[in-house]
Amino acid sequence: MSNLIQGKKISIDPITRLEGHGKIEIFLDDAGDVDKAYLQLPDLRGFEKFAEGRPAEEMPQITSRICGVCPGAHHMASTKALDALFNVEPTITARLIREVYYNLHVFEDHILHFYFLGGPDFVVGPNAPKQERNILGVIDKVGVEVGKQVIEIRQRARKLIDQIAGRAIHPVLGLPGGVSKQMTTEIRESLREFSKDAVNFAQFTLKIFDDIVWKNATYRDLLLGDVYRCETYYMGMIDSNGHPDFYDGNIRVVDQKGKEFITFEPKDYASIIAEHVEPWTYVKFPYLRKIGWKGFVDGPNSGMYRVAPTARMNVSETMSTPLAQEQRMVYEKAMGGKIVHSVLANHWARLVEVLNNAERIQQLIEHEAFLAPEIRNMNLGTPTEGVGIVEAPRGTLIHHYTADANGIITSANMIVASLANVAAMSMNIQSAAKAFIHKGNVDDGLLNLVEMAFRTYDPCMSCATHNLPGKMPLQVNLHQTGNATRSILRSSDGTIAETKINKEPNHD
Amino acid sequence: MTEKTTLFLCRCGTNVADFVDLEALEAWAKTNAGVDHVYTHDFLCAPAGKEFIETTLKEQGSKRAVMAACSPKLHLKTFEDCATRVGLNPAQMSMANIREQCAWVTPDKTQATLKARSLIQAALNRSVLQVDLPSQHVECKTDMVVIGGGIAGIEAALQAAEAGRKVTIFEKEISLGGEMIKVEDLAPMSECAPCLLAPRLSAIRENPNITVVSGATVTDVLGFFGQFTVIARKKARFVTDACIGCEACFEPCPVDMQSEFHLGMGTHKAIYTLFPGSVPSAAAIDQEHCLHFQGNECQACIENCPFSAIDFAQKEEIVEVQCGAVIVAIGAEVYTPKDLPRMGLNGKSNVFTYAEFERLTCSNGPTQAKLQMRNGTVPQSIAVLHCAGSLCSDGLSYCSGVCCVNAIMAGEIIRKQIPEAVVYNIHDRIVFPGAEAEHFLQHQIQAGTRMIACKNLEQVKIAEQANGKINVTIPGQEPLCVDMVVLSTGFHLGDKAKQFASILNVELDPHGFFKSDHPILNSTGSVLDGIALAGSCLQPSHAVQSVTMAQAAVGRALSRLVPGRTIELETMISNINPDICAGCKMCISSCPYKAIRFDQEKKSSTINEAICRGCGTCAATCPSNAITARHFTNEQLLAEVKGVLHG
Amino acid sequence: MPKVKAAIYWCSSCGGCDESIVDLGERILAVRELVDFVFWPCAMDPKLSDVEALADGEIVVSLINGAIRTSEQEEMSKLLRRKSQLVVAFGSCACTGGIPALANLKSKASIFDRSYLHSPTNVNPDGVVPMEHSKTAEGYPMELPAFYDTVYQLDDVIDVDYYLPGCSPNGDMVFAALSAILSGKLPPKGSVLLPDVALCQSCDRNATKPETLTITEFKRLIHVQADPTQCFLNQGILCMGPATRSGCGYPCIQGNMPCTGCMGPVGSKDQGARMLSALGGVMEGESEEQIAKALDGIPDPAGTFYRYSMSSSFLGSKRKEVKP
Amino acid sequence: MANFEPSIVAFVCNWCSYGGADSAGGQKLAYPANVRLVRVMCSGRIDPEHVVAAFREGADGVMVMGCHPGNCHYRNGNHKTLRRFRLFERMLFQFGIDKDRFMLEWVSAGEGQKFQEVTMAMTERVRNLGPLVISGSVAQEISHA
Repeated sequence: MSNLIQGKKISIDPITRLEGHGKIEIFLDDAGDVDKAYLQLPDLRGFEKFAEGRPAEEMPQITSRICGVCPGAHHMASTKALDALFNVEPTITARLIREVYYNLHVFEDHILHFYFLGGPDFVVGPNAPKQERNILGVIDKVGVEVGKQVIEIRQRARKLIDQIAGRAIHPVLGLPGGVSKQMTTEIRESLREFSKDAVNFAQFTLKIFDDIVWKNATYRDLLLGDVYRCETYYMGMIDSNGHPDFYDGNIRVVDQKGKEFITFEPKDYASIIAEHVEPWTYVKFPYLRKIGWKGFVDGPNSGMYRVAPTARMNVSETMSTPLAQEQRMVYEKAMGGKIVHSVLANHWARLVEVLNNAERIQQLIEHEAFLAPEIRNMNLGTPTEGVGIVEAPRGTLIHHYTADANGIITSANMIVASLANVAAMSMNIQSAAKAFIHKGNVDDGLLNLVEMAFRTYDPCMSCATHNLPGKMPLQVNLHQTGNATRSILRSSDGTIAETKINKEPNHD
Repeated sequence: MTEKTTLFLCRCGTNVADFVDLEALEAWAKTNAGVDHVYTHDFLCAPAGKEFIETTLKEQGSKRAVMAACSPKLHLKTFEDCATRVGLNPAQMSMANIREQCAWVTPDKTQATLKARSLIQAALNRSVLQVDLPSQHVECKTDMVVIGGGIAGIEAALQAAEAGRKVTIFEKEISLGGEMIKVEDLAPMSECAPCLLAPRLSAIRENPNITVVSGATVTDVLGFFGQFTVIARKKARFVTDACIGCEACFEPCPVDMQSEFHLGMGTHKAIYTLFPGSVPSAAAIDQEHCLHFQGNECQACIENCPFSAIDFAQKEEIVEVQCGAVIVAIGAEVYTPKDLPRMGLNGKSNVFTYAEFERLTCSNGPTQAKLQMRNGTVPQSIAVLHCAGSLCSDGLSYCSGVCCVNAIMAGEIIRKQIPEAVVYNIHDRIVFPGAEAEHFLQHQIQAGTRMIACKNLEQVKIAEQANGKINVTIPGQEPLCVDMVVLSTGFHLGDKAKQFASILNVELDPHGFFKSDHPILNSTGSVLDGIALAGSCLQPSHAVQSVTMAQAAVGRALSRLVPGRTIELETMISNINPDICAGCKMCISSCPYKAIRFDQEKKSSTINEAICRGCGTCAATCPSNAITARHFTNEQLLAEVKGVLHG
Repeated sequence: MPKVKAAIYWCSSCGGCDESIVDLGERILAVRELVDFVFWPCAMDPKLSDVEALADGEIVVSLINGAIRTSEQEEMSKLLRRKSQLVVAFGSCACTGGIPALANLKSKASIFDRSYLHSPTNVNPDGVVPMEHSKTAEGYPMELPAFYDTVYQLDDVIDVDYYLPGCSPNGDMVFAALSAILSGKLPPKGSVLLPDVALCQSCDRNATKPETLTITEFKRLIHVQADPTQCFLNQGILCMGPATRSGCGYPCIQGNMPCTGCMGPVGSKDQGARMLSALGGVMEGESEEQIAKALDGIPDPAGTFYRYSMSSSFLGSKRKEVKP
Repeated sequence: MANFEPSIVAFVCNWCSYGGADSAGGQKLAYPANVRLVRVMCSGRIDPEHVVAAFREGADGVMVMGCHPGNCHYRNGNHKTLRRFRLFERMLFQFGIDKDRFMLEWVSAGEGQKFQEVTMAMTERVRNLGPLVISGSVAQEISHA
């Protein structure tokens, strides 16, 4: 690689194996080392605006189209926002059905990430050739038998979701004050069988993580190392006795030391969280209003906070179910204490949650009201304003609506899980780039290690810009002032090739 | 080479030529791709014009023609006939209305010519897409259906049967007779209605051409003149035709119930007939009151019936009858002003309506014709109030025209039983036309009826006193204190009858009666060809008027429904493509004529081409565009829109 | 038999369509035997450069999902069109605009205003909004794709061979479509790879719909609890089934919620006009007041009748002069 | 837009409103040439898709006319028209098309004068609104990207 001269730019466009469209721009200083790196999300759909004028009861099915990978999260947050908007308490049966559905959804979505999207970086290895770093590579690594099991457990989960919520991609069960469909004994029977196997499968996956990732020195160093570490605030939902809960509870924020910064109720989110706008990306950057936006820096006086599995662990003490709590202690002991800053730890925390989901389903379906016919509380108040918050697989998800007396949406505001992590991702990408790019030398390891910085968050760019459509594979463009940009291409067989792109990006 | 269209431009003398530059249009047409020949003519509709059209079409061998002339409502038929004469299907002739809708309404000649051009272009665009519409004929049915079994219905049935036609009478009660059977002293000659009706009722019973369907509610009248289908729901009677009405079962029956026939002033058993000699003669069991239907084991009627005619298992049936014409004779209802406080009518005081008075003075009535007050005693003084609830702001706004003669008759009926009774008639204007009328009125006055004129009947107040006497205050006159008051009330169409009008799609006039097609020329016809109207459903009528109207209605139907004569079916009908139709059934309820049925096996809907009138509402309703409205398809209409906008 | 080169790409979408392919379960393994995904950003790492490196027409079939909202999506679609023999508009967004096309009821300015300027949580004193060409705080030049005024469907920007509507298409539909393409037994160009009949034909509740279906008032689901056995329209609850293509197996109705029309129209391009016209045919109400009261039960006709097909109707597909 | 000449398509039913137009002709009651009629048998046949097609083909205003409720030649075709197009009007507004660009009117065969009045009123209304500009066609938008 020739020695690159002053004012270089590296574009990684697009980033792959995530949900949504992303691009990374890396700018080199004179010496060819990394000066700045930015994660750019180049699209917008405008859900918040075209929600206006829609009947409130249609929002759960409209907003689930913000993300096809976690439609259940938006559907549930939206449904809870409608409960608040119409000032109606869901019946106990409705709440049970919603929680069973939602735990099923998080369970299969977490598995999708570990085995299909982010996990391959680990399971197959960060510098394995690109065409192996996907589900098929994972199957080769863990064996076809396990691969079949993975596909089968996910299919069973999605079959059950079809029966409870009509369909897995874009469910239909949520209504203000309840759900649309009553449960049957057959569904409960298959849920019993399923949750038993799910608990085993979760423990089995944790064992895989232990064998393949934790027991492998290089991965452990990455896990514990500083490259993927940044010390931000953490936010997550906790139930009344402090356990992390996906469906309901208050939101707690802890600082870098793990000390509680604030716990707030969903309706007060806007006084706690603010969003910062940059001209070069369609995504907005949420931060803690009281501390303020200080740019892409971590530390106690930067309002940046993170969500997602590690965050949920950091804000809570213990898990709500026994087996998961055991695994949490193993995780905390290994990661050195309660507060964990390593980004890659998300993979592990995510698997602890998978176990928690499976156990929660077992508990919920045994409740005697689960099969009752009272699935809706019909006395709705006149709608005014309502906030609904759930923990999406990728973190705290907020829906906030106002409506007129006729129940027509007059305004909508949504803060999406991955949104909070985008700023942190940019930091991680920048630190990874700085760690691996010297003197303008570019190698394949860089590309993947940089991508790992964002993949671990299991980011959902569609959610991030709720907003955001798909994306393109990774391609690095080296911008050299004064003449043609050199494009370093990582093609499908992993070879690196260089071509000239005559399109001269303007520098005005 | 796409088949082109021959264009004819009509000067219509000066009507078009003066306002539209036909020469320019002819020049334009010659350059128009869609036109193979264009001709201009003075009067296309005149014999010479028609001759010219036919020879031109023959010589050119044209497949279709556009006539840029006057309104299709005027001469489309004329030009269609020309087409038929040269072997072209009438659907191949289309018109551009460049006279009424262009020349006559667009003073500026250039604008008129431009508009004419666009209308012609629209017609050209459309004509290329028009397909032949095969004409279909079907033999007209000559049988008849009569709805309503009163005097008018009875007369109509007998007259039609007389001409050898099969007749079905649908009657909602359990027997024919209607309002008239309840009257014993038909004004003005006090003829006895049951006596008049008895021979006609038995004539109907004996006549093989006439079928009586009693306890029937007509739910649908489908089709059109010459091709009607009448569907009715026949209530279960629980007594078979073996019953001859011998009344052996009446006495043993343990249940008494209020009699509607006697307006609640008498009772009958749960098994009953309306009156002796009813047609059909069989009795009927009232399901609400009969103990058997409340789980009780009572078998009283079965044990006492010599003909074992009781059948508790009878079910409601659907009766469907095909016919060529329908005679509607459902009569009108007595107007009972019970919600007018000034009438003092509460069913307890000695204030009666004339209908109740008739019941009390009729031998088939509850008191075997003995006029008596609530407590059974004989009244000595009676006041008869004319226009009770009529011609007043809170009642009927019109004069029914038949109640005055009854009110005057009341005196005669009373005096026949109670010679010494004092009868007052409180009246405003007396409506009692005819040579005989004045004589009859003077006769009653001499016989003792005291006429009390009052210019403001709406102010008359009737109030029961503590002692049961009735106080009648009359503006400008001395108040009366009498034993009994009879309210001479008018007639109106009840809600059920109005609902029936919507089933028939017969319009109602502002006063709520059925509206004739034309008050003078076709008073017994309705807007719907083939559906005739007779009797009080048109306007309150004396028996004589009802009979005459019935005869007129049947006469008209017979003159047009000649056996062997055919009817042309509508050609511009819609049809459903079964491959696209998903069976969503939305077209069915949108059809005004109920011409669409759902086919259970094929799981798709089909249109009955004999009933469809071609309105096209179903084509606009079909959510998957599976229905094509012949001659007004979406493609044709779109082609016209393009023509008028870009022409 | 050499593997068929295929590509899957997502424009303005939510990822649900890609998820529906991942959802094929074991069948994904069978498909993998026949198909070599040369480009599937959601699940595989092959790159844009790989696509550009391919010869024109080397990709046998591209499944493109998502609507066209920005210039980049249009350019990517045109690139894939050039490189592919067959292009399938995959999912409702690509076929008829989908949920993103609801934005056609609003103006671009109002969308930017709500997203970046006036919202309860935006802190944006200098009124910064994303721009096609901008600079970072540190002065580095950055580019963003242009954000169109109107959301278009795929065949507005490129020639489309086949359509597979659905939001998102279920596994069976996807597998059937892929098998048809791989087997080469394909219907004429431009057709939809699904039956040309409305949902009512397959829906088991249709039998409960009487022939005399008449609706006196439309009931919203916030006011009524739906009977799980009865046809929704017969309960006065608006169901888009009659004007929506069959083939999805009506999962929403089995979840006891009415169909919202994601499979797009059948027999016409204008789903909204078809449903509106059909409802007009079966509604009760003679007087203006009765009709107004009945119509109040449909507070959002545009959003309901064109929930997924705004781009395929003339009214909803192009910017209008009046900015609501 | 004083000198703008709008094109207006009027869908009319054969029995009543088309007759109304003829009787306006018979009485020589002139009305703007902008209004061009398309005849159907019953106003119940007029489909919102036809109205949308008219707008698409360049109409600046569209009228739908039928018999007065209660007098429909086909019993109640016009009731369906009333329901359809009251709902259609509510939707037009959401699409940002001015309500005045659509008019639903009942004209009987004898009401030549009323036919003149409504067509003149409609032409005036649409003239004031100016042409229906549907900006932002694909070609136009792409070029500036």
